[in-house]
Amino acid sequence: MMYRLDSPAGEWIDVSAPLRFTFEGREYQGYSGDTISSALAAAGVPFMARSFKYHRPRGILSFADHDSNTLFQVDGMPNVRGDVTWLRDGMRVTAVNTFGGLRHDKARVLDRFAPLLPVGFYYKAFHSKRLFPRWERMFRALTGLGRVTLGAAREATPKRYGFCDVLVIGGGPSGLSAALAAAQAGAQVALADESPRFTGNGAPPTLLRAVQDSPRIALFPATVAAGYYADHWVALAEAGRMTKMRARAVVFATGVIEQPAVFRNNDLPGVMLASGAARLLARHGVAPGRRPVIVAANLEAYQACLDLHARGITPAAIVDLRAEPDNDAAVSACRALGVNLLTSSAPFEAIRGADGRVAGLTVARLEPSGQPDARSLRHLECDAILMSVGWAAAAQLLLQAGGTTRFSEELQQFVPSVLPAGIFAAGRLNGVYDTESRAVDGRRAGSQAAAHAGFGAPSAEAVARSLRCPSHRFPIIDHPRAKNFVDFDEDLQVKDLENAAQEGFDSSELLKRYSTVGMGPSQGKHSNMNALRILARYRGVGVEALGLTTARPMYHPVPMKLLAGRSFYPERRTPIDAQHAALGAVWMPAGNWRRPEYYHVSGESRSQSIEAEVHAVRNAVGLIDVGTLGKIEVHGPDAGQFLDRAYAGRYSDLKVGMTRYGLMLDESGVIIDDGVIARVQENLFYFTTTTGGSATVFRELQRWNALWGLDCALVNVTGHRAAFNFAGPSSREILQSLTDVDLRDEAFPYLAVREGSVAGSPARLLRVGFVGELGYEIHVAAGRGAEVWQALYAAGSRKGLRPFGVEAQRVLRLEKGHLIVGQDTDGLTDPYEANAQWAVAMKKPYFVGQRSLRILQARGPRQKLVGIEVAPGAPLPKECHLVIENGAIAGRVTSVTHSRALNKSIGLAMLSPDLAQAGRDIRIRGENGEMLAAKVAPAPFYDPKNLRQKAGSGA
Amino acid sequence: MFTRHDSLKAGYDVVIIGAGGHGLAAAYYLARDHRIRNVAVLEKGYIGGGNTGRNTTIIRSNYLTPEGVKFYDESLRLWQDLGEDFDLNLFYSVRGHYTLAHTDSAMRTMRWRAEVNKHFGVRSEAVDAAFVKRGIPSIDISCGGHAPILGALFHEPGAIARHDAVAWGYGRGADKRGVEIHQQTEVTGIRVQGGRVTGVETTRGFIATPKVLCAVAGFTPRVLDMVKLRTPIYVHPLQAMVSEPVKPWLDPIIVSGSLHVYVSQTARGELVMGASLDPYELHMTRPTLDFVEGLASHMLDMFPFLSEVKVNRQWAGLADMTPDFAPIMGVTPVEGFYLDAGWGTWGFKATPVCGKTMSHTVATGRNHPLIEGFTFDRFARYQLTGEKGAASVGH
Amino acid sequence: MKIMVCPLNGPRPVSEFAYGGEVRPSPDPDTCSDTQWSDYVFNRSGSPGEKYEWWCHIASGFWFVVLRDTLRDVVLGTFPAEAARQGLPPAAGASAAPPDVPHGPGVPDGAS
Amino acid sequence: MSAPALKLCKQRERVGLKGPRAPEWLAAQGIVLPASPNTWAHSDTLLVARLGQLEFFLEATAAGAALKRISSSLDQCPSGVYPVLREDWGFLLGGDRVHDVLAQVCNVNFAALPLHSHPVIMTLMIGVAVLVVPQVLEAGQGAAGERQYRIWCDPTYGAYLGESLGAVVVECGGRYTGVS
Repeated sequence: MMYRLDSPAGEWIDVSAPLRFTFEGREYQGYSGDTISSALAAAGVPFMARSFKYHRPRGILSFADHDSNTLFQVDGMPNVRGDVTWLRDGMRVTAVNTFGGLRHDKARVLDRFAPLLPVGFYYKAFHSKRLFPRWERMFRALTGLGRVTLGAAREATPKRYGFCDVLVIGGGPSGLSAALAAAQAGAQVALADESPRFTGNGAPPTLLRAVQDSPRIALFPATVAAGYYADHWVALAEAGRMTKMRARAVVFATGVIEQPAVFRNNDLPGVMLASGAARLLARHGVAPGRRPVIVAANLEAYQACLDLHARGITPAAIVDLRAEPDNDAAVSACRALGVNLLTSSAPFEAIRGADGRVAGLTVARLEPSGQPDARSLRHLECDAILMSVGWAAAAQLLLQAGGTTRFSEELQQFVPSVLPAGIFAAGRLNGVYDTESRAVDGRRAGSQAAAHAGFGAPSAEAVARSLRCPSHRFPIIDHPRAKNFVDFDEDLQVKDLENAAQEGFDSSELLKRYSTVGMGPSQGKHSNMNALRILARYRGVGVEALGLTTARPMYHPVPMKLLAGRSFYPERRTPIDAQHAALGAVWMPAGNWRRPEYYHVSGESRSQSIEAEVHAVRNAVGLIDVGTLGKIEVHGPDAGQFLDRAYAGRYSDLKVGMTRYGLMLDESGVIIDDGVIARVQENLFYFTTTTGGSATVFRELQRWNALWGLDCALVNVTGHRAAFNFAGPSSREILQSLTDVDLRDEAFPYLAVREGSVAGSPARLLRVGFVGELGYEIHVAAGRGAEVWQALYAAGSRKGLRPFGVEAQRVLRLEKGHLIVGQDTDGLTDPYEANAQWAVAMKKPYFVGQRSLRILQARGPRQKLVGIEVAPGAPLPKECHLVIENGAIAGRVTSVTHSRALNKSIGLAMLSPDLAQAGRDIRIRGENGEMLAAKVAPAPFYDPKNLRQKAGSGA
Repeated sequence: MFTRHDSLKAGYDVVIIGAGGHGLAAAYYLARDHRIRNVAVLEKGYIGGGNTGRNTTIIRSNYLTPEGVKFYDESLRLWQDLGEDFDLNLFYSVRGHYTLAHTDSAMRTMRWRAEVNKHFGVRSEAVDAAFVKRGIPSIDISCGGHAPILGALFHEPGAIARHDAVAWGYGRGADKRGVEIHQQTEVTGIRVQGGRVTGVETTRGFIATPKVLCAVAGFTPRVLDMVKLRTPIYVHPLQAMVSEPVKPWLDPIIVSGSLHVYVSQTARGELVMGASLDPYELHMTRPTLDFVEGLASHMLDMFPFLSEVKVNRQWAGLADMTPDFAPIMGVTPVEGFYLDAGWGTWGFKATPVCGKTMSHTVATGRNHPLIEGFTFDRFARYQLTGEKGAASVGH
Repeated sequence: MKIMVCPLNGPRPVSEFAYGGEVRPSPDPDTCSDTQWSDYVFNRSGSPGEKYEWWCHIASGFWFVVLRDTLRDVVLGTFPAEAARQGLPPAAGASAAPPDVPHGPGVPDGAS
Repeated sequence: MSAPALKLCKQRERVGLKGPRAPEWLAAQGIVLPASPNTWAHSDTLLVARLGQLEFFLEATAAGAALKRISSSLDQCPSGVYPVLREDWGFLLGGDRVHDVLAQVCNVNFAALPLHSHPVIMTLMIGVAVLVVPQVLEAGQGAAGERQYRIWCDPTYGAYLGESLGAVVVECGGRYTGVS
């Protein structure tokens, strides 16, 4: 039974600052400086968790960040790691994954069914189609660990980029020495250490202080290096933020992770790793028990024994798997203490006491085979079992960095073999164990890293790897009644892994996937090594022959809030944004722009407002912000030729002062964009692209310009120019009052472009007909946009002007039968299918898509874009409703609306060519499957001769 | 579950390259339905170690083109009975599938897909935001104000399954019927004489065979080089990540094109999350930080309460991409060389129907009717199958 | 994040760049066959290797050519965009159009 | 020691030009050109930033005729010199925690820039293309030796960049003096 020693209670805690908290509803007291687990241990709480699968009672195993048996639900937060989470006053802590509480967890019966639930049992049962759903509901209720609190608010934490010359990961003797050596060489160093408090993990205090005092070393305490990414980029997960550290060189001093011995009931509360017990003792003054037994296979076990004795705890026995303990002073010191030392002995079974905690250990003699002699059992009374049988390299990050490892039989540990440029390893990870050597090895790695980063000369100081073997080659004891756990996250026993191998899952990757060993929250930190040993024994090969499974981020799981940081969403606003808002704009997203869908007028419904906007354009004047269109200038003698190649039409022969529609294709002949191209001067063209296409189209044009080497230059003024379409019968008259440009038809005909001033600002005017009325696109510098808009609005509002939005524009253009690229075309539509061949000049020497169009002409259209009229009285179909012919899909409606001006429902449809003749009756499958009658009709529907947009001065 | 074969035979009636779901499914149906059992499946790594073991296990048939919808619908039909066929629980779990629309053009595409789906009897509906909120009460319908959800394509039969188990089931079934599965056996060359396949070179020696099926997602171009064939296939990595187990709270499968997220919760309680392809060609499965950053951020837009939920692991697979987002399947200009490729990011759901159709194609030497839209020669004919057509240009 | 050394802007994370695909010689559209043209339009050399690629530094709109090993994601060199027109030395694994394809000038008649 | 501060300075006059003959033409106007791409120079009352080889960005740093002269003569500039409309929003970011702010919004290591070479940085800042010119204040310009950053972006991203940067600045204990 664990308990708190009298003061000095431990170097981390402050007994003058008690903290109250509850666990499973009961109140406890800990101290400032306690973690959740240490406080519970000090309070003598028998067990803290239920296991994932069998719901067996569990306590502290490793007291490190990777102990999956001490995950808690804390104040609504799931899977909080009790080992490393500071205790706070008033904390409400419960166990995860219990039903009816930790002690009376209803699911604990599963432990008794364990024999019926072998590895992969769920693959072999409950899969009748009929029964599975019911079984699955039950299963989903049982699984998972902590509970998320639905509706909890998002926590936005900062994220930042960091830079250093040398990043050192690990704050033990080797890491500190590496950091100091690199700093002394002149490098800027970052040192990350994951333990909750930065104490040097056994390094001499002088070294620790030197590091803390060094101006060149930035310390990242309580920081997990979560993942290594290309070019020495490491994600550092700190308490409240993530730093994305870019280094020139990285030193991995990540050390080793203690491994459990595998024997029956090795998961009972009270059975734990000796290193964990040592941390509890030193930091928090918590004793593992009054009469612990130490299961030993290395020298550390004997040091642990001495440390315990120094705090007044004398172990009942040391059970050493080896025939001969190390020839070391620590061993003789333990002997001198009279501690019962059993060699060639193995823990056979931990005995559960009445209170569920460990009450004893049966010990068996080990036969030369390395397996226990079940006839030679002896019983030891104890209240704790501390395991000190070996270590596994914390090589995950090193492997992520592209390093390779080999298995050292001498050390029974994977050690680095080949390291990529700029990657260095030091300390126990590198197979160097005793404290002085670790410091030396750290200095070596630090100076080499600094040299790689361009500071100083690399040290040649070499240090031999450990001579003694710190890890046992097979600390795994078979037991007829099993319950000898290899993976504590997943409740996997020795036989589970053997069965999996037997079924053919006999490579390390397949074994992992089938048995799920190493897939739990602790990522196999306690289980992969022993699993490999078991598989190697089964296959009769060495561990080296099997190799490790791929190591992937995260090293420890990282909260999504740290990875997400604040989300930044670039949003573009035209210079008229404020005016739109003031006019009651209802916004819709358009790429990363926001555009007025329509302007809400009180007392009007959405459709009434849209109709009124349309009506204003048709009968008076309307004003729309088209500033989101891509706006590009191409300057230079070859500008015309450039556009001839980039667009399907011909522009080199365009008269100065005139515009022409532009259709852009890709090399396969598919329509990707369109716009209006104006020749402003002999050597200056100004043109627009679609809103969605502007960025990509401009980038592609830049590439073509670089590739073709023509004498011209591109300028993207999309954001630097405001643009409006001022359209309607009275647009000319109103605009004339604001501009010095002569708007008379003879001076400024349809499709012409002029430059002049509008409302006192220099402007480009394009007389275009997208909405099918007399109208002018007015392009001015962004900074002047607002005032010009205001002037037009003021002048117009006396004459019935309405600002109009995207929806009204869609109606207007549809009445004119104009297509929208991406709505009326799809990812495969060519100009012939879109009825846009009139915009293609095949006779040009070359344009993008031309060669494919020749092939497509021969292939013939697979579909045709046509106008349609819905039969009078029929309900309005929706866009993308299908056209059905003889029970088969024969096309789809791409655009549809009810036109008040025409008093009928019109639209565009992509039809199979055989249906695409004017007057052809078609049937559209409507919202509820009913068939709606419609017919193919010639577009434009409204003002077919385009007289209105061409209207002369008299009009 | 699988037999270890110490040696290769001198020849086989059919050699299948790739012991992933597709290759093993083809072997299974060749042996079961076509009685062709002298078959070797060659795998350079281990069974199901490629995209079969790396995907996010989403199964659906809500495609856009008639070819696609019919094909995947047949696949779904096969999925239903797979567990019983195999006597193996695949955790085939029908959860319902939402493809969220955040723009009106996306909404239009959802309706298009829904209409085509319904035409072929596939249960899909274009639904509004209120429906989405009812189906996923915990979702932030405004997505943090960044990309409000306007509606969705709801696909009731959308399901997930235990991905590895699918390969194991097909593998065991094929193994039982005499098919030889050889792991750690890499194909290094393919012998072609007079335009027809005569055998394959492997790291364990030459094997004579008149028929080779290539089912090696992510490695297709390398195998095609061995028979000197060119296709549009290009390879980008696709990444995914998984959270720690939490008590199941998310029932349906959620996909958002605008936020580049797809997510479902496994029977173990893990959230399995994916995003869009990596932006450039690469033939290694290294993870990137940008990926987890972006995905986590978009996850929190939809589900802000996941702030404290931890990401446990990230990984990547290699995806064969095609210009029209449809696969390339069936016979090729090289007689006896059959292709099952171009699976991009959607190959898992097609595993059973690919096994069915490719086994038929290999056995008869003629393309199965269901794959006519996916033929090798469609690009030369400019007859693409526009699954990409669903990806309208934004406005 | 991968670092790319931009000839104009120096070393920047790859996220500052847009990938423009492989630099591929176009056959002469006027003399090549339909088959040759469709091969150029659709087919790719999808196998890993050292390839010339288009990359654009987004913030400066600067296009350039990168020789990259697509198996290991290692940049082997960068070149000015003009090199794509003037011709690049052959690279292992780069897209080669099938034999006997007449190659186009890549520039319009009359342009330098 | 001063808290970080973000100031919007929209109103300053600026012009841009590019083209094969832009350098010689500018020189002919008596403008001192930055020698190499992506560097800046001071000329009269002008900040002259060279963007790549053949493009220039000029901003009036103080009242003066210089910029007016350039922009007016740009109207009838010869072939090979092309005007570039620059309606950018400009920001001024300074204060001693300025690098804490920048580290949260941009991947460029500004603290390590060699200022003596007058670098001009084109990069992405929280997703927006920006032009950045770092400067050191001389004595009399406030805290001598303190770094300041001029940041320009497309005007349609101005509001977003200002608000987002401003939020970070405020979190770092500074203030954002918005639209001036």
